[in-house]
Amino acid sequence: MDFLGIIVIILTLILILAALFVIKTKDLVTAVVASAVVSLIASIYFYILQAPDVALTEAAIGVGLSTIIFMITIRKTRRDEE
Amino acid sequence: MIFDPVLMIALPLLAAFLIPILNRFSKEIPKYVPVLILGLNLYESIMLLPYSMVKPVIVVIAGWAPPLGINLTIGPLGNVLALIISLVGFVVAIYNIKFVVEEPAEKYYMLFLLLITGATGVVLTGDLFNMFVFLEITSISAYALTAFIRDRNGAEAAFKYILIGGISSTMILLGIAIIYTYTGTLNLADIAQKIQYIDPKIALAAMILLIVGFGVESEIFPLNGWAPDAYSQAPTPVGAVFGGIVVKAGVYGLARMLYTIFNFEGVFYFLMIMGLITLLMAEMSAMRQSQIKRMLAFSSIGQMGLVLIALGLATERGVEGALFQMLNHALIKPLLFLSAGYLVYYSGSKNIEDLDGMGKRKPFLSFFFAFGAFAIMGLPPLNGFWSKMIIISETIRNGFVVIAALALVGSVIEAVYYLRVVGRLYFKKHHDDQQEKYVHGSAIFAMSILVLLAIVIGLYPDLIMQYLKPAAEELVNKTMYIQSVFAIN
Amino acid sequence: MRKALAVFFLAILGYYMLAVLLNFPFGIDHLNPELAGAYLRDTVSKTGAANVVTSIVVNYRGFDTLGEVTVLFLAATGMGALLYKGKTMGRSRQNASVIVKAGSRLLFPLIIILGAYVFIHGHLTPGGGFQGGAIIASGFLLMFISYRNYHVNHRILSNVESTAGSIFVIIGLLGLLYGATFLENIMPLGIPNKLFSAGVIPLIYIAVGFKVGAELTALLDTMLKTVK
Amino acid sequence: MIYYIAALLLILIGLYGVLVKKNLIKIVLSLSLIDAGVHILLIAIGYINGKTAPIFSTPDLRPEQMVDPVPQALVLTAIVIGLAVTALALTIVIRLYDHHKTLDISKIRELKW
Repeated sequence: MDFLGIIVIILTLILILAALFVIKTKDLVTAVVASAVVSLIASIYFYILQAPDVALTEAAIGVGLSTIIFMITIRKTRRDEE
Repeated sequence: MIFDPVLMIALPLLAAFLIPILNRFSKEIPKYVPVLILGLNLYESIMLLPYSMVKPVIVVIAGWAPPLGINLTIGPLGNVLALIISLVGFVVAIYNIKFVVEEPAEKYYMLFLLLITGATGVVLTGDLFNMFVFLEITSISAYALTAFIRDRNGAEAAFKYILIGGISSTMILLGIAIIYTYTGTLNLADIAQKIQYIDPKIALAAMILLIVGFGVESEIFPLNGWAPDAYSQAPTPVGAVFGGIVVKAGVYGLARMLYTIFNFEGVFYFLMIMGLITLLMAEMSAMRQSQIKRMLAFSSIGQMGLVLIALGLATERGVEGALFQMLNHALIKPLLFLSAGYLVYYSGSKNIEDLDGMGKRKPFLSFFFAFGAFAIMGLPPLNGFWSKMIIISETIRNGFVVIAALALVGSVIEAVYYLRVVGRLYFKKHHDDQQEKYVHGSAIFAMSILVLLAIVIGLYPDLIMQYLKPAAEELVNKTMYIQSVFAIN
Repeated sequence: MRKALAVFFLAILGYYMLAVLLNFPFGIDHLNPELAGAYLRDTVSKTGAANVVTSIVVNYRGFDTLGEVTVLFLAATGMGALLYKGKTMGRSRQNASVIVKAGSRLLFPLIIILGAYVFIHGHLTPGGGFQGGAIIASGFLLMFISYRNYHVNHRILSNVESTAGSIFVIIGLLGLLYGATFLENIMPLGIPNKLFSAGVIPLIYIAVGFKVGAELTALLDTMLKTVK
Repeated sequence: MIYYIAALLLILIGLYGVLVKKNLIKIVLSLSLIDAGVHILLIAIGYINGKTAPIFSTPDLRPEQMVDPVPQALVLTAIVIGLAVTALALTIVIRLYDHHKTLDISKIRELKW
């Protein structure tokens, strides 16, 4: 098991926990942040898997823009999951 | 050929991009752009027929021969469907000219044009991923158009649609991922050639994913929950286009996957059973509806069930019947929708009970609706009769007597609820008198075209059958499709 | 009940999907020499682009990208239509602190330049029109957040969108006119790894960059301006 | 291998959210989780051990040393399409909230679900 392999395993654990957190948490803002974490780790994955183009796109669109769109939507509606 | 068939997709896209600029000059221009562009598409698809009937026309894009680049593969089937799509699109675009749209009107015309362009792209393209992209164009414009009218429950219907549609497009993407993993290609003909070398279990998984994906647009039974709401909440012309065009693109995708790409015998029985369930469920639900547009939506699902039964026969005659039924449905359902839209507008209510006595006050509209109802029931000598007869007789000939009988039961239920509406139109007294409003000339003109075509096809079905025969052959016998793509190298 | 049913269904689904995936070991060499192999082999000599992904996205599968641009255009159009209020509303929010304001004014041009750099160099380095456009839009977002009255002209954005989209299609039509097929490369390929190379790829990516930037900016502005 | 498992789990978690959750924004978030899973899966499929990104940035790179570029191009397209769908879905969520003042899908029941 090399260094990169250990990092990938840690990242995967964080990814799964973040995804579960998106589903479980009652606070929508937290859920959106957790989903941004999922996108960020996906972006790191893409970089490790030799896809820098996709990593850049995921970072700009998945981590950046969609998070912002979700945040705006929550501002326009409500924050708590009833 | 004097033109390149890629113009049928490129020009509408260019026009849609330019509409915001044109709108600055005059608010009137955007209304006429779809009419012009779709008329041009109609002309192109007619001009293309003599070529595609001989052998599929392969259009290379960006100068890369398949499988390297994307290419359009326009066989008889694709061409006939493109013709139907541009014809219905053109007629509805004429109807649109005087249709009262809320602001921002130019966005409505843009979305409408792109909806039809997406469907055209789905039937013309010869590349799996490209098909997915065009399907997304179709469905995203459909989502937006469903919610277009603000004071209705459009947003709710659209959310339902976007939820089912979003999952289905993910399924298609997964299916594409599996197919690409094992065949290493995305070209439809190339996949069809290579699929036989991969493990059937894996091919089955990919096929299930793709059936679920295309099944949403083609309204197969468990996946059609979005349809009644979307049909009834969208603006009338859009409802007409859903029934006339979007469904056709979905069924084409499904048929292309099952017939050309995969070769599982068993799946056709499954398709037939699903078609039967779809038909019976939909006709029974249609019977119970009190709103006319919802009734038409369920009837549309039922018709698709009949098409699926015919496709499930997997014989040439059966596929011919399915295509003929699709053509008839594409002509008649918009007619019913457009006339029902005006009837709803005049009576001021969506309910069937409030249409009493419209036959006297709105003779033209009521005639159009009644004509459409008779044609879709399959009354001879109208066009619906021939296609239903082909499907039923072919089902019996292949030994599926029970299925044929149940399909007939479905047709009878259909006749009952259509006659109920027609009866109300003509044989009931209306209770109050509303203010008089005019039917717009463009709407009458659009509906007359559809009536005329229905009569002509009903009287001379062979006129159409000569084109449907090669189209059916293309599906049943896939070697020609595959060979023509590779002949280009 | 509902949850148990969902878990049961997903367990079956997951099992089958895992079974399918296990058939395909991770990381083995499986390139189809006719497709992926050919792209890798011939891209530099036949399209002049050093970035193979870019050349696939813009050239080999350029038609997909045209569709992709259309999808984004549709999303922006659809949002504009659905959130249309007749008259535009101001954003209701506080101005940010002086430090944030000064900082974003300083950063804004840098972000725009970075975005432009990303889409102009799409054929040489990772990145391209979509990434560059998204970066530009986030630059505008910074200004929206820090300046209450920061105003973008929707008419200009819509003009940029329309023009850039039309340029994409027109480049394609020129390929049809002067070459043989739609979107065909009609310009000299140049020397790979130079800025002026790869024929029409940079032109298309610049158009895409402008279009995506304008679209996403308009999209964010529309969303921010809808009142609660 | 771990990438496959991660992608699969993301897809399943997302599907679970879509099936079970009642909050509109949660449902849209779950849809984007599924999307992310599919994207990771596609890129992982294209990866080949020990090879580099498909960009000829230095002259000594050989085509044989590169990973499969096609899935990367597909995912690029798919990410943008996913953003478009998400943006439209959220617009509809805002509209629904304006009408009904709730984000609970079971309380918005004017049409049959």
